This record gives sequence, structure tokens and C-alpha cells, in this order.
Amino acid sequence: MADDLPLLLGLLLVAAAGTAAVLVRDPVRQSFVLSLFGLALALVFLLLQAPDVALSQLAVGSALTPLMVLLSVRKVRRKARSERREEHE
Amino acid sequence: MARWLTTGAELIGWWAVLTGLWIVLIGTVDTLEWAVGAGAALLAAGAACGARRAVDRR
Amino acid sequence: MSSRLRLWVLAAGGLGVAVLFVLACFDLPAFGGLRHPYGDRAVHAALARHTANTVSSVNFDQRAFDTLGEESILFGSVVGTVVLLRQTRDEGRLPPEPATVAPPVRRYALIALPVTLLIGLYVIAHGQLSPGGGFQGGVVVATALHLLYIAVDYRALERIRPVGLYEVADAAGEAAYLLVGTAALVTGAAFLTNFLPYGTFNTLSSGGTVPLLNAAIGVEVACGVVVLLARFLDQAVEIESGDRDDEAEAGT
Amino acid sequence: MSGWTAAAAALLLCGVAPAACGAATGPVRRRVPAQNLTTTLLSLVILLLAQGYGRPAYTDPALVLAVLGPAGTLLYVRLLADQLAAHPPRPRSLLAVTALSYTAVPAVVLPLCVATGPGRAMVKLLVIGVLLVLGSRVAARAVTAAVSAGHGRTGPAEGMSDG
Repeated sequence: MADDLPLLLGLLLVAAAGTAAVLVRDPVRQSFVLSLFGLALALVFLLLQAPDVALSQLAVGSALTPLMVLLSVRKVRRKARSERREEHE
Repeated sequence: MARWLTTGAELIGWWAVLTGLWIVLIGTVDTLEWAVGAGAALLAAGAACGARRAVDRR
Repeated sequence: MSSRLRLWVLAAGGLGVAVLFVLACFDLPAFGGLRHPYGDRAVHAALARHTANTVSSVNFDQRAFDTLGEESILFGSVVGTVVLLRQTRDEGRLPPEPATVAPPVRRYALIALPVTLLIGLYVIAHGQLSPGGGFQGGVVVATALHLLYIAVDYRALERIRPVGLYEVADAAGEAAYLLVGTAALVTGAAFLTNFLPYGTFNTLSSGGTVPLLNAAIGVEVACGVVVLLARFLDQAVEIESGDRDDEAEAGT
Repeated sequence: MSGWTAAAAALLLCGVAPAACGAATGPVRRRVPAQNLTTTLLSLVILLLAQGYGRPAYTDPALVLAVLGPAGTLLYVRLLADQLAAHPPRPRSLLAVTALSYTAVPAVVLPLCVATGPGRAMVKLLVIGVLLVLGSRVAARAVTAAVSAGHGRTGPAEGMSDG
């Protein structure tokens, strides 16, 4: 049991982060939760002796995914604002 | 001429540091590791110089 | 169909799936057990081919054809993104303004960029020895270049990122994988057979074609991610739909 | 369970979990420093696990996280600069987060170095430690700079989001 303690903690983290990623609605906040979810998953992969998968998850999840999410949010908001303004005119 | 010298010195400095870093990262050291490490470090050193110039010319 | 009836149908379906799921879970082998028939065979095959990292041996040797499929998915999605996010006729392009950056952050970026790049190359080159490989290292290399956007500004990134070259290199990486596979045909073996000498165990030259395929994937992934992010960045920073006066009031 | 694994579990429970909670909830001004702290501490957990399992190769994920974690934080600072400038974090809490990383990194890396013994593996551990310290330092500096630039700013700058 004591040997499984880190794994248990990791799985709890994954469950909590995954639930939070679903429940959070705002994309900007979601990008934070998503990156945390990625970190928790990487930890679990490492604890299950799969460092290759953990490395993939870290590489993609820590900078690349949040960057793409935030850039998309930025583009969409900019577009929405200019469309709102066109309606005003 | 002086600009070439500074650029060259910067490149060689980065190259030496990064080759050292490569040797620190790897497990067993052999000739091929040195060669591949030196090549990779040269690439990274080129990127370092390019990035510095891109930032300065901004 | 009324909404109440629909709910009942959903509940019945959900219940059925739940029962089957629980029954299936009882039949699963125990978590982390001692018997791994496939794992034992994969490790045996990896050691026979002098590849220290079994996962790399599975990905790039024993099931290299699957990896070709995965690589092509990434390649295809990058091409699709390039087409979808291209600049359309009614969109204008505005050169990005320089951003104000704190000197310590800029200095960190200039130091971290080559270090991150080298770590990415290390991960690619040592895929057959330690955890990592072309995909992981390629993503790290691409992230390293984008430190210039993250910590400096987009104009600095554009200076060291000729997108056309990266597009060519992306295709070249994809082609190199296929060529290594075809080279096996020339020697008379099947497509993507590990035809090179296996080398000494636990050295950089071990694993036959595994390091070559890793390098091909590394080039393809790094350049693919750079091209992908270039399209996203163009859309988010440079390309403007409609007329350009709006942006003067941005940030309000 | 070896002492190293126990230390990793303790750091996970008392360090990473609260930091992750801070990064997952609350305003952006708390999330950004907490995200940086989470990556730093998780990198240390991975180092401890590598020692606990006796697998030196497991330090590679920690190395990658040590360079990509600060990149992630800088990216949040860059794209959410407006929100950070509108509601800046208290300098004291920022300082506390940085101080926590400064103490946690040597407290984990130095014992690991002693256990590894002199050699290239030890230098690698030290490199990871230096990268972690540099990363948390620059993250705090970037947040402070974004806040002050936001206050002194008149027109919109290129990197600012309009959250």
C-alpha cells in the first residue's frame, strides 16, 4: 500500500484536474487547468514506468497546447470585437 | 572586420559551452557522441547568435 | 419523440453501458501484474536488435509502419491547418508592433533558447538509448524557437523563422522516413525493415535504422509545429479581417 | 518504499497539490505564479522519483520540464498581460512564491547530488537545479515587468491580449 501512495496521489490529481477541465467554461481559465491536467498525466505516466509517454505529454502540454489555445482565444475575441463595432456603425 | 570577429567569438563561445552541456547530459562518452554533440551544439550556437541579432535589430 | 421519452431512452442506454463496463472491468487482468506476454516479447526483440529503449524499438523498428501512419497524420493536419488559416482575400495584413520587454526576460530568452534547442536535439539523438525520441525532441526544438515570440516579440521570431524553409524541411522529414523504409526494399527486405548493422548495445550508433528514423521524425515534427504555430500566430497577430481602423482602439 | 520515493510523495502532497489548486482556481494574478511553482515542484518530484526508482534516465523529463515550464509561464504572462496589469498580484505573494522555489530547489537537488556522488550525473542535476532557479526568477520578473508596463502604457502594444 505504501508503495502505491505516489501513484494514488497522482491518480487523484488526474481525476481532480480532469473534472476541473470539464467544469471550467472560460477558455482562458481552461488553458491553465488543461496544462495542469497534462502535468498530472505526465506524473502518472512516469509513476507507471512509461517515461517516453510522460515526456511526450510534458513536451506538448506545458507550452504548446496553452499557446495554441490562447492564440485562438485572442483571434476570436479580436474578430468578435470588430464585428460588434461594425454592427454599431 | 571587427564585427566578423565578435560574431565568430560569440559563435565559438556558445559552441564550446553547449558542447560541454551535451557531454554533461549524455551517459557514456565515445567519439561518435563527441561528433554528434559538437554538431548539435554548432546548430544551437548558430541559433543563439541568430536570435541575439534578431533581438538587437528589432 | 417527447423529451421525457428521450430521457428514458438515454437512461436505459446509459444503464446498459454501465453494466457492460462493470462486467468488463471484472475481467481485466490485475493492475500492474507480473505477466506481460506482449511486453516480454517486445523487450526480447528490442534487446536482440541492440536497442536499449524498448519503446523506441517498438515504435521505429517492430511497428515502424504504424509510426509512418502517425507521422502522416501530423503532416496532414499541418497541411490542413495551413490551408484553413491562410490569408483570405478580404483580410489585410498589419506588421506587428514591437512589444516592450523587460531586459532580464529578454536575457533569459537569449540564454534559454540555445539550451532548450540543445536539450531537444539531445532528446532526438538519444531516442534509442533513453526516454524520448523524434516526436518529443521535435516539440521541444519548436518550443525553443518560440521563446523569441514569448519573451521578446513577433518581429524577432519572424527574423529567424523563414516559414518557407520550414515547410520544405517538414516535407523532407516526411520523405526521409519513407526513403529509409524504401532503402530496406533495395536490400531485398520488406518495407521499413531494420536493415542496418545493429551496432554496440547502449551506444549512439546502436539500433540500426532507429536513430535515422528518429532524426527524420524529429525534423518533421519540429518543422511541422513551427509551420502550424506560424499560421496561428499570423492569424492572432498580423492578419486582420475588415478595415484596419478598429485596431486603434484595441485594448479598451 | 525508499526514502526518496517517500520524499517525492510528501512533496507531491504538500507542494504540488496546493500549488496546482492555486493555479486551477481564482484570478489570473494568482494562477500565473502558481503555475510556475507547480512546474518547478513537479520537476523536483520527478528528480526524487528518478533517484527512488534508481533510474537515472528518468531525470530527462525533469530536464525538459525545467526548460518548458518557465516557457509556459512566460507565455501566460505575454498573452494575459492585460489581465495581470489590471489586477496585479501583490508583490509580497510573488516574493513568497519565488522564495519557496529558491528554498525547495536546493533542498531537493543538493541531497540528490550527495547521493549521486561526483561525476557528470551530478553536474546534470546541478544544471537542472540552476535552470529551475533561473526559470522561477525570470517568471517573477516577467510578471512584475508586465504589471509596470501595463501601468505606464498609453496605447495598445502588440503582445497584449484584450481579456
